[in-house]
Amino acid sequence: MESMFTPYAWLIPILPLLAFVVLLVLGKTNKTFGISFSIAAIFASFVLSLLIFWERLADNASNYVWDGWNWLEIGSFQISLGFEINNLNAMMLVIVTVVSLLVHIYSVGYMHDDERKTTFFSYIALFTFSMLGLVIAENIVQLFIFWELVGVCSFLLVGFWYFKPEAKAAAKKAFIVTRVGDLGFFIAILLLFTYLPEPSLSFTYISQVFTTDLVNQIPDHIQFWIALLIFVGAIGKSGQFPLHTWLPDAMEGPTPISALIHAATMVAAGVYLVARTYDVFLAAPGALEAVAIIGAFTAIFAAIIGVTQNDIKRVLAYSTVSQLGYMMMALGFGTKLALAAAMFHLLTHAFFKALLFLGAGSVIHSLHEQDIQKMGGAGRYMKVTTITFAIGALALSGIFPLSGFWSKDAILVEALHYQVIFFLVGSLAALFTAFYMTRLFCLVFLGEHKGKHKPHESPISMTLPLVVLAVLAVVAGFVYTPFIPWLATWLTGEEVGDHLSWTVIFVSSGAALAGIILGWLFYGKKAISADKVAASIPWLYKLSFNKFYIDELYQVAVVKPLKVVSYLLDRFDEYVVDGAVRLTAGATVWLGGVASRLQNGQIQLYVLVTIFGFIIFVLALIGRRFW
Amino acid sequence: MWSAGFIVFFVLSLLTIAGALFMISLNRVVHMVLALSLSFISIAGLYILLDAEFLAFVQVLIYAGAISILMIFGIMMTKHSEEETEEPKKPWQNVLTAVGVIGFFGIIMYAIQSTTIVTEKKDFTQIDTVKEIGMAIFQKHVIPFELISLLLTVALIGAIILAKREEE
Amino acid sequence: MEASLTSYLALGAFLFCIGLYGALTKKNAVIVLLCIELMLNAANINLVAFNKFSVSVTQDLTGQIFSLFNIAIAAAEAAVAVAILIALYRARATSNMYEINELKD
Amino acid sequence: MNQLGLTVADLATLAPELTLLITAIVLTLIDLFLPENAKRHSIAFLALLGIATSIFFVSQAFGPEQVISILSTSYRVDDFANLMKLIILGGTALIILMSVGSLDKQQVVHKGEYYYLLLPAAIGAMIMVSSADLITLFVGLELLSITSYIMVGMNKKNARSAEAAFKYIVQGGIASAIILYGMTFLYGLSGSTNLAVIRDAISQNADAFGPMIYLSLFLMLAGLGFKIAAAPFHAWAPDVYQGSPSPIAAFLAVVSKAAAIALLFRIMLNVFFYVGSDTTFIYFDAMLAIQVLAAAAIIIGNVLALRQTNVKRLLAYSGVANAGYLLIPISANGFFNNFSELFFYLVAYLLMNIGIFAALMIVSQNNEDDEVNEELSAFSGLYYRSPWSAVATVLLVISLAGIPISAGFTGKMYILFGSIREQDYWLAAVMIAGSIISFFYYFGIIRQMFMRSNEQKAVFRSVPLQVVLWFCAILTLALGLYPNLVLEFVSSLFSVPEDLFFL
Repeated sequence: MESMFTPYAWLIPILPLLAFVVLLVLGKTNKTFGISFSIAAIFASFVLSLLIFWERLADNASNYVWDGWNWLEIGSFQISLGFEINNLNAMMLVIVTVVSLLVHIYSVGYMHDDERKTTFFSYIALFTFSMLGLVIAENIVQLFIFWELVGVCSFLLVGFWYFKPEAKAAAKKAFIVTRVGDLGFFIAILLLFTYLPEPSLSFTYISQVFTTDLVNQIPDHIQFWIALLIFVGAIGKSGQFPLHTWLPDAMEGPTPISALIHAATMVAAGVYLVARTYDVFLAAPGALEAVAIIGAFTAIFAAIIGVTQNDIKRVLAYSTVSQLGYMMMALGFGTKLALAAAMFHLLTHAFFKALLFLGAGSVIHSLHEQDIQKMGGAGRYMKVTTITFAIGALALSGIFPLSGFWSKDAILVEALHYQVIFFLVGSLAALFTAFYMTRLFCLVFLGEHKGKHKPHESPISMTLPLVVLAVLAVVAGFVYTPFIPWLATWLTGEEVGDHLSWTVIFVSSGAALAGIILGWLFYGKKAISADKVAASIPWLYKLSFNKFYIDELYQVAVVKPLKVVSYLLDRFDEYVVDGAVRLTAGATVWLGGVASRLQNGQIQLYVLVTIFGFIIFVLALIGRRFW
Repeated sequence: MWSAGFIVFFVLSLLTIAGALFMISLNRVVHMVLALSLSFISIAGLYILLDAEFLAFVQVLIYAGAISILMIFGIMMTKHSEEETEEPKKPWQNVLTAVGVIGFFGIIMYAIQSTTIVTEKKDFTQIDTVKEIGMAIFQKHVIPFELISLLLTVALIGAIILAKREEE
Repeated sequence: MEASLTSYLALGAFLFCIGLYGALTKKNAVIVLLCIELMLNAANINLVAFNKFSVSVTQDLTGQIFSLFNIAIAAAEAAVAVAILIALYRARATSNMYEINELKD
Repeated sequence: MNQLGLTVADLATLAPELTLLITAIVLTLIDLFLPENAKRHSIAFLALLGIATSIFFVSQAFGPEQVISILSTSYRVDDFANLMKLIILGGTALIILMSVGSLDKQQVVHKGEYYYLLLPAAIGAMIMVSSADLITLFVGLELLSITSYIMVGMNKKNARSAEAAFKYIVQGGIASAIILYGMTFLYGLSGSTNLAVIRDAISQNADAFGPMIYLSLFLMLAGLGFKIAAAPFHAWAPDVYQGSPSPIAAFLAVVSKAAAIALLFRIMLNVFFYVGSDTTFIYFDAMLAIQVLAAAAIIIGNVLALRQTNVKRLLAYSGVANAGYLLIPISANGFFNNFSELFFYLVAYLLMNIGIFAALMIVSQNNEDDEVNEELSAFSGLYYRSPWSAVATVLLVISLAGIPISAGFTGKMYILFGSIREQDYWLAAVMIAGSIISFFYYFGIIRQMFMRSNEQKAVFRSVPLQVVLWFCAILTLALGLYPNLVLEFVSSLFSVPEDLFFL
């Protein structure tokens, strides 16, 4: 099929950029126009993405590459700015634009009373531009450029409410911690620059090298380091252990941002990066193993922490970390199918996690409260939010037939094929996931209303995106089921056989159900009057009669240990991971202090330092000739 | 046997060093300037020894004359009567400085001693050095020469505007 | 025995270092300026000595000319420095090196 | 017989400098005849006109078929010099423009002198980049330095200005003496002040001359390291920048540094290039020395900048770090890119630094009173006080921090890839670490602008300042997006054998 729209793919990021400029210029004077323009622009991007996606659906659509913008020449190396469209990033384009569009619409309601809302919209327009640029980047340097821009936008948006000290600190932390990852990524680029046989850094060429004999020109350990360092970049961006600490803190930003950046798109960039350079990883089994292990560890680790968090957004944040760990784990399995499964989970997760965040935003908007212990009974007043949130929670928990079920299933099938331990970890994480989501849902929506504000349903601009996302969260799973693995075929370009595994379906469904039941027993049941239940349903009465018994058992056997583990993990985060960062920073500052003491305003001391510098300099350089 | 030239060199360099050392160790500022003038004049003598008569002349005029006088002016204009004595307020810094400068000196001397340059002692008695210098300045070095004129003008203007008292 | 190139160079090095030492330790700002002049003089001794004991065979006087330029530059620098010192003295009433330290970290 | 040795044709090759000289003289006279209390804007604009004419003459000299070299290379017109002169003249022009709107606020009493003293400084810098003779080089250097000393002290109502000037002249004088002392050995070893003759002489006798070559090399490196404020020879910079009028601080940070870097580049690659033999690797040691210097500057500059609350001191330390980045191309072994790396980063550095100084002048003063606040807090809430200035400032800070898409990022990446190609991995690592540290303090400025809104004080409105700010900001962005704008220009002019080496 003739590509009609694909050559215009560059418009997809440019339109939000245009919106950014318009907002910048007109934002102050004409707020409504600026925001409308911004939404129109992102809508146009969305439509174009859909059209391109539709074009890609045709069989044998070849990858489209344009690299006409000759950016920088370094010796014989040529780095261009351009774009590439393939199935993988066509899908990403749709995800990013649709979530971004919905978040734009949602923000109209959510940020309605904020006087800096045009600033807010200009930031998210800039973010959307950067993210889309990242997705269609033609070479790895270009991807890095947008990667950094995305980080800057995240910094700005997390710190949007700069007057809150926590927001400021969180913004700084988000920026700094991800920089550590970026550094790894950058070194990987430098290694590629040094070791690639020919002077090109385009993805096409990289994958060509790593899939053919050319790879033998690169030493084995270098291949390993390239893959591993790319993964370090992904760790930073996707909030994997041990660089995940910024993500929960980043929840200080406005909620639509959490939905857009810290749930659906930017954090997925790490997963996308690994998928984009998958051929490099396939050439380095050691690195792949690291990906799988870190992913699995993050998945279970974050899920456990999520159980005891009390801030609604932090629960979701740890959940995001955990789910991203899932995707990473899948990528680590090193098969094309696993790649497809990871990307599939990225797709479904984008929808239901954005839904959950927006739903949480709706609750926060209504209750002016983020502590779930102080909430309750919101379900009665906010019907749409409650139902959509429930759908999201069920999808995340992996309940048949919602999208999360299928994508988790796809990953767990691969895990079972790979190594059983990963399958078990995945299932356990699924159990915890279902548990904390149930806990969250029960505490927020069920029970008695505790707050001062009387809850009210959010405006249509906020509920509409919820509904759309809920629909997507329900149906998105059907693109890749064990029976019709269409997505996998399309993404990998290989015919995918039947991968139905009843074991997986039973175990994962069982885990999810167990998590929900346990959660309900503990957090939901309290909401139901025991007497009333006892009177109406005899078998429930019996259950209720024994509730203290179960409670106690549960407290001793499950909750207490879990709380201890969770607490310990949390401390580990705070003292070990964050501590390492603080130590580095402290050492730098200390060094500065020492050097600064020489800067005491005395000219003669300055010159003396110079003379000693000179002597040391000379002795070191000449002296080494004699050793 | 020491030649006459060497004796003269010896005496002159002794005077030069003595002047410099006195400058370092004397207490009264005016004495320091005078000690250093002695150094400058002895250096002029060394120039004569090196067949650079014109330079010696300029040295006396500019260094021993103009610059020393300028410095004395500087002292007179910035001097309080009470702070005549110079006590080392920072002994540790002076010691460190001494160590540093001796190290520096060591490096220089090492380089000078261990480099073998085959040189030829040139005889300038046959040529009119003043004329040769003039010719060279106006032919080969006319650009730096013109720049020097600019530099002196700039310094003149600068010195005036910096030292001038501003009326409020 | 004749005075060799090395003796002149050594003299230059010695003067240079004395100048440096003085510039780094003297309390009076004017003396510091004078010490810098001494350092320039040391360089000039080198130049003139190198001009006399030259590796090149031509009878050129480049070293002496270089020294001449340096003397002119030194004079200009000294004038500007003294002017700055006077301005500073007006503002602060001090010419003590140790007290010129208001700008610092 | 031509007594002067300088023909009329030679004067034509000197046209850029002569234009400035004549302009300076004319301005002196105009200043003399202008009434005492008249505004000196006309002088500034005439000075700009002179610089424009000079740029025109420089552009006429682009790509000479044969390098013009007069008076036994005391003056050379090659494209290395021409390109550097563009930087010097462009920088000086921007600084004059910056000064026009703000000089009243800077408490500079002698406005006429202020403007026409900048021109000799520029001449000195141009001579430094355009000469291959030690005498001329040194005189040019001193012309630039002495003029700078004067200009630093021109803020006569402020005692700090005098202190800064005094500190600068004492340390600068010592540095000059050290450079001169180093130069004398080069003269002694070759009997000539001509760089080409020196190179021939010392490369033929590298073994015998070894120690003295080293001595001269290190002395000159120390002295020039001082002039470009590379650590550990940097201590003067923060104090002097803080005390001097802001445009002059920008001049020191950009034009002086560029000229001294160019001088170092020329001397290193001409005189010391491949000097040495199997037993004495003088050249390699020289390159290593520069690399060590670069690394020290990057680390010390960035680390010390972290602690600063005064913007000028912060920029001084950032300038130290940038001197380190600029030294890296000089030390690279391959000669295919290193001039364009250097030149591109110099252009980027010029734009972002002058721009940020303009931004500082906009926020540090205000129209109502004479209060000057040069602390970081001057930027606080700028986005709400003057959103446009804030946007431009963000562009500049992004570039300074080396975040894409900006000239600073492209320039740093270009240098970094260059050093990777030369396999100087440790240097690349230092550079990356340095730029990460630099994020912290640059983001301090951004935080102030966006994340604080304590005061509603209006910013200082001045059209020339805004022009400079936006000019720099937009060009920074443009060069980040399309670096070939500069790089193709350089590669179309610059040729290694003719412009870099005197073959």
